Amino acid sequence: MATLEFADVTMTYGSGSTRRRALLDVSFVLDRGAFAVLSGPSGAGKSTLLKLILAMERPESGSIRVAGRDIQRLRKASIPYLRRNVGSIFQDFKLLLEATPLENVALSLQILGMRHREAQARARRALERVEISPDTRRATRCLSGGEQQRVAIARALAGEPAVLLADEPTGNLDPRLTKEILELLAEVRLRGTTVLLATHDPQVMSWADCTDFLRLQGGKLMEHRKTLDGVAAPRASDEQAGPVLMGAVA
Amino acid sequence: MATLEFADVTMTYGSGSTRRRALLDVSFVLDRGAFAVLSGPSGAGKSTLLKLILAMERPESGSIRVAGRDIQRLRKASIPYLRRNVGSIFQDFKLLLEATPLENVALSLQILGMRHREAQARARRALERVEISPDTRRATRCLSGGEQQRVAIARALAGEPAVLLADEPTGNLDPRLTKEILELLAEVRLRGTTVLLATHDPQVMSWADCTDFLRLQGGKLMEHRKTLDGVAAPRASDEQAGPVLMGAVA
Amino acid sequence: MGSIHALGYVVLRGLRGMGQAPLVQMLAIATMAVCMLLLGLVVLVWTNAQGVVQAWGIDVPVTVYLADGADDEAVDRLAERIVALPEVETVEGISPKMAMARLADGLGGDQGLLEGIDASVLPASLELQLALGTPADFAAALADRLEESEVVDEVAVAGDWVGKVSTMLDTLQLLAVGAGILVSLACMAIVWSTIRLGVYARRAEIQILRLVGGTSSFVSGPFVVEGMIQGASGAAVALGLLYLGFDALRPFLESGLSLVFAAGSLEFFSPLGVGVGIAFGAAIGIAGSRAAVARYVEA
Amino acid sequence: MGSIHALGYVVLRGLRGMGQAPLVQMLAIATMAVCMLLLGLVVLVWTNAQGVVQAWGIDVPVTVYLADGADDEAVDRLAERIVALPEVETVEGISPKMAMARLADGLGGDQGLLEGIDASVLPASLELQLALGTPADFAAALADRLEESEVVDEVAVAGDWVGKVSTMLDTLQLLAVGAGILVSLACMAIVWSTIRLGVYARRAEIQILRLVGGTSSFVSGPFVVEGMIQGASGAAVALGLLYLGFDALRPFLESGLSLVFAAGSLEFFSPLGVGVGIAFGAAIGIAGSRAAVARYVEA
Ligand SMILES: Nc1ncnc2c1ncn2[C@@H]1O[C@H](COP(=O)(O)OP(=O)(O)OP(=O)(O)O)[C@@H](O)[C@H]1O
Ligand SMILES: Nc1ncnc2c1ncn2[C@@H]1O[C@H](COP(=O)(O)OP(=O)(O)OP(=O)(O)O)[C@@H](O)[C@H]1O
Ligand SMILES: [Mg+2]
Ligand SMILES: [Mg+2]
Repeated sequence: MATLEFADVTMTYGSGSTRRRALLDVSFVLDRGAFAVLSGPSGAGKSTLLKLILAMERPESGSIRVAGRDIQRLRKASIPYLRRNVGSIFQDFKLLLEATPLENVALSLQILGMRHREAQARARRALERVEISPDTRRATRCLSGGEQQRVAIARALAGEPAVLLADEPTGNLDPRLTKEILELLAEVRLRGTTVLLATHDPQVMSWADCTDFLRLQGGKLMEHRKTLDGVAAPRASDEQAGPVLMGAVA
Repeated sequence: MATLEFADVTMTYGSGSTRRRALLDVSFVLDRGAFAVLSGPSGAGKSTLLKLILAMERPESGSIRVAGRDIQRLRKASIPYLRRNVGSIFQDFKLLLEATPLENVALSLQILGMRHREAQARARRALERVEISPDTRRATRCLSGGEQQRVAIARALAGEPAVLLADEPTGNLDPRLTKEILELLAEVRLRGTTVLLATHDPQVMSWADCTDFLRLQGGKLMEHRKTLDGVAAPRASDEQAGPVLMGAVA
Repeated sequence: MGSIHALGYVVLRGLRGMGQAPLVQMLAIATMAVCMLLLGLVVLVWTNAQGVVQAWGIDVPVTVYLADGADDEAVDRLAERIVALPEVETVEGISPKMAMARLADGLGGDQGLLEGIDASVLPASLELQLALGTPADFAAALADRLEESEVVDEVAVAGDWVGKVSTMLDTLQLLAVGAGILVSLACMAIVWSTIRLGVYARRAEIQILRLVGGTSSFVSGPFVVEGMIQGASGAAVALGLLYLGFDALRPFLESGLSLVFAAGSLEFFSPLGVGVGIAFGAAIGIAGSRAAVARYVEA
Repeated sequence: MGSIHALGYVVLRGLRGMGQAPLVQMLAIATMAVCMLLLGLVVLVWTNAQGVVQAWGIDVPVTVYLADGADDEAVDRLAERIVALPEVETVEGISPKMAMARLADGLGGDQGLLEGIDASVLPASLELQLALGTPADFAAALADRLEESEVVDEVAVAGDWVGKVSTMLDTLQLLAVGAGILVSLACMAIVWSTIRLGVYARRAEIQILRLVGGTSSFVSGPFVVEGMIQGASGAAVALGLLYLGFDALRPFLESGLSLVFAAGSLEFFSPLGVGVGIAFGAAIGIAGSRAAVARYVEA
């Protein structure tokens, strides 16, 4: 069953002199419970692809279906309900910096419709899983880079979403924590969540127990490899070879 | 000649229930032209150590000397002049998101006292070195994560500072760019700049052509290894072994 | 989220948001209060001016001086004919003594001037009060007709300066309405900009809540609550200050006004008026915050 | 950075910062303008009231009514003795005719009242003008002494209502000064909070400039420039509006005032006063922005 479906999606940012094509004719399908790794060099369009799924940006052409629904057809008022089914770990975290970690996670659960008490309990468990003490009364602003990233992960996982988008979720984490997070994602996947993990870290690619391996370059999907529940280690040369023209900002 | 000197530095954040010790009795000396890698798991105190050098935080006890000057003795009005000698790549970039990349870099050069025209020319060169087009009229907010990180690197390098602090400077970059940036840092070092690079990425540690290898854990400096212009590859087990208690937020 | 649940949360969060930056809140409320004070002052002056003008505009507009030794019966008949006119409300006979007393009163303590003057030198008269809304030219026409009568010596139509002051007050009223509208608009702009700056400062928070699935009303709710409270508090503070000021100044103003006008009683807003004022503040706060938050909620 | 260089940069950046959010700037200026308008109004009313009170306070404070048939020579001697007193500025003899004319004048067009009254029924009098600043009890003491003279019938000390109005105006002046101070403080608070919110919204930018080595004056400079321009513009707009309003209302106010007071000419601020006002606005803007920015520059 397809949970996530891109059909000929093209996306352009800005207009006039700041116009910039970020994605070109991207098509792929991910099944329920898939664990996809989205790789590609800096500026390839990974974050853009994830933003489209969240309806943070609109494609220029093509169609995107999330859990069977065409998200371009969504009324504005329905977008929040789409997002409640899509957990996201953003590259820049997007945490409430003045709130505590617990508040960050519990609030997002309350938005999902959970009662205060249940939200608190679930948020605690989610934070503990990423080794953040739920009892800290510090503002999230006062956490280290990696700690903030873990709060963002906890928030995305706590809601048990149908789709989980993770944009470079371990860029600020050490190898031990990176491994643990990847294991968490694999666990989530087994509960039926479709996971889409964007990264350029070969280590993460090799550790991630993925079912699909996607490779973007210059906005084009160069590769979509299904790996039968196996490890889709990239060939190191894929990432490093040749001039990567789109790496430079035009 | 010592450019950077920590003597028994202890640092505690907050007070009361949010009190948290981040560094304990840290001492080390780095020579002019050193290239030091500062490793340690998430929450070990790496960013804190760098913040102390910039006088963004004050130590509880101990002394810190930058280029021979005790920075605790510095009058408030002198702190800007300290910072002009210390280039920094922050973990969260700290860029002016509404300004263009060129404005970001050129403005910091003008703060150093450079004339407008010279600052522009230098800023352009610095951006080109990190593969960002200086001509883009987009706000920095409209760049990808990795592109923003490269602008931050360009800003830090452009001023040719005496000390360069790099906090996880390649967390958002793909392997090819990571290697290039590390080569740039090595080059800078040969011009006499003392480089201090904080990272938990084993790949970066192994690629960095460092002279000193420092390892923090739970706020304590566990190791300071001089590597005679060689590569200080960490033993992988260093990073992953044992319970890392301080990784969890108390 | 259950909607009662959600409402509670939204209100609570609005209050907490205010608590986190009490100084900014206080300043916003103070800003509102100053604007509202201005607005309230204009409205208060206007309503009172209206009252004064009404009380005074119908006071002695037409005085019919009777001829010396006029026949009492003829005068009575004249008075009856006049009072029968629909535009005339009352007719009062003023004897020379009463006229003298009034003159003395008009001169205040400065009675020395009138010493030795016999009341009989002053003529008897009839004072007509015209109905409210009677056109100004009716009085003139009436005067012309009355002067034809034998028992009438002269008809004084509310004097020259009375007309001048009356036009002046009309113009002032117009100007006050204009000023009131301008001040209201300025108030709304200020409230809007205050809230907008507050919203702008928290735009990241708004974006985050939207990204984790908050509906636009959920996200903007706390700001709207905040705006409403700010507006209502601002209005309440303004009305309180206005009342204190009014109370302190009333005796002076009343005695000052009584020199010029017959009517001298000034009124503060009624409790209903105060309620309307506070509701108006709350409404401005809601409108301002909704407008301010809309832009960031959309993104 | 060369300091001229730096200054140019700071000013330019301040202007550019304003250009980036023109709506917010306009609102800030409008906020200022409303406050300044309020303040300007208070000052304007106060200065004019002072003028009116001065012009009027020394007008006919003491009237000495002469006894019927008083000896002219004795009256002259009395007048000389009075004018020799340091507290007395001028002494003027008023004949019954002059008194009558004045009375008619005071009653405006309502002359019918005085018809048939012979001027000789009014007493002759001396009008004394006391020097400015003469204590109120001096007039009473003088009256007592003068009444002992044979040629004097009665002494009227500026009447009852004159004293009342005078106290009232004194109190109003005090209240106006108090209100002026309160309004100034409120204005400063509003300006400060407006600028502060603006600074708060850009606190990240401030922190970044500090971290790359900007001195505190370099970083806060653009905000101070912005605050100064806002303050000066706000004051200029306020003064402009105030002038327009004043100009439109002056004829009405002057004729209204002339009913009550002898003096009737109202004055707007002098060019110097306008300059001082704009400078005051700029100063408030600078003070407000410095205070607002200080907190974030420190960090
Ligand atoms: N402003 C602050 N207030 C209170 N505690 C803080 C603050 N900043 C950091 N800490 C705490 O101090 C400890 C060290 O933080 P630091 O940012 O130095 O870690 P780090 O080594 O850079 O970690 P990471 O790799 O995750 O960035 C952490 O436990 C963190 O929670
Ligand atoms: N808001 C925007 N406006 C204009 N261009 C944008 C915007 N966001 C991204 N871009 C451009 O679109 C391209 C793709 O950006 P995207 O963020 O998707 O890259 P990415 O693959 O996530 O890169 P990274 O690994 O560096 O995060 C980049 O060249 C970027 O400069
Ligand atoms: Mg990205
Ligand atoms: Mg860190």
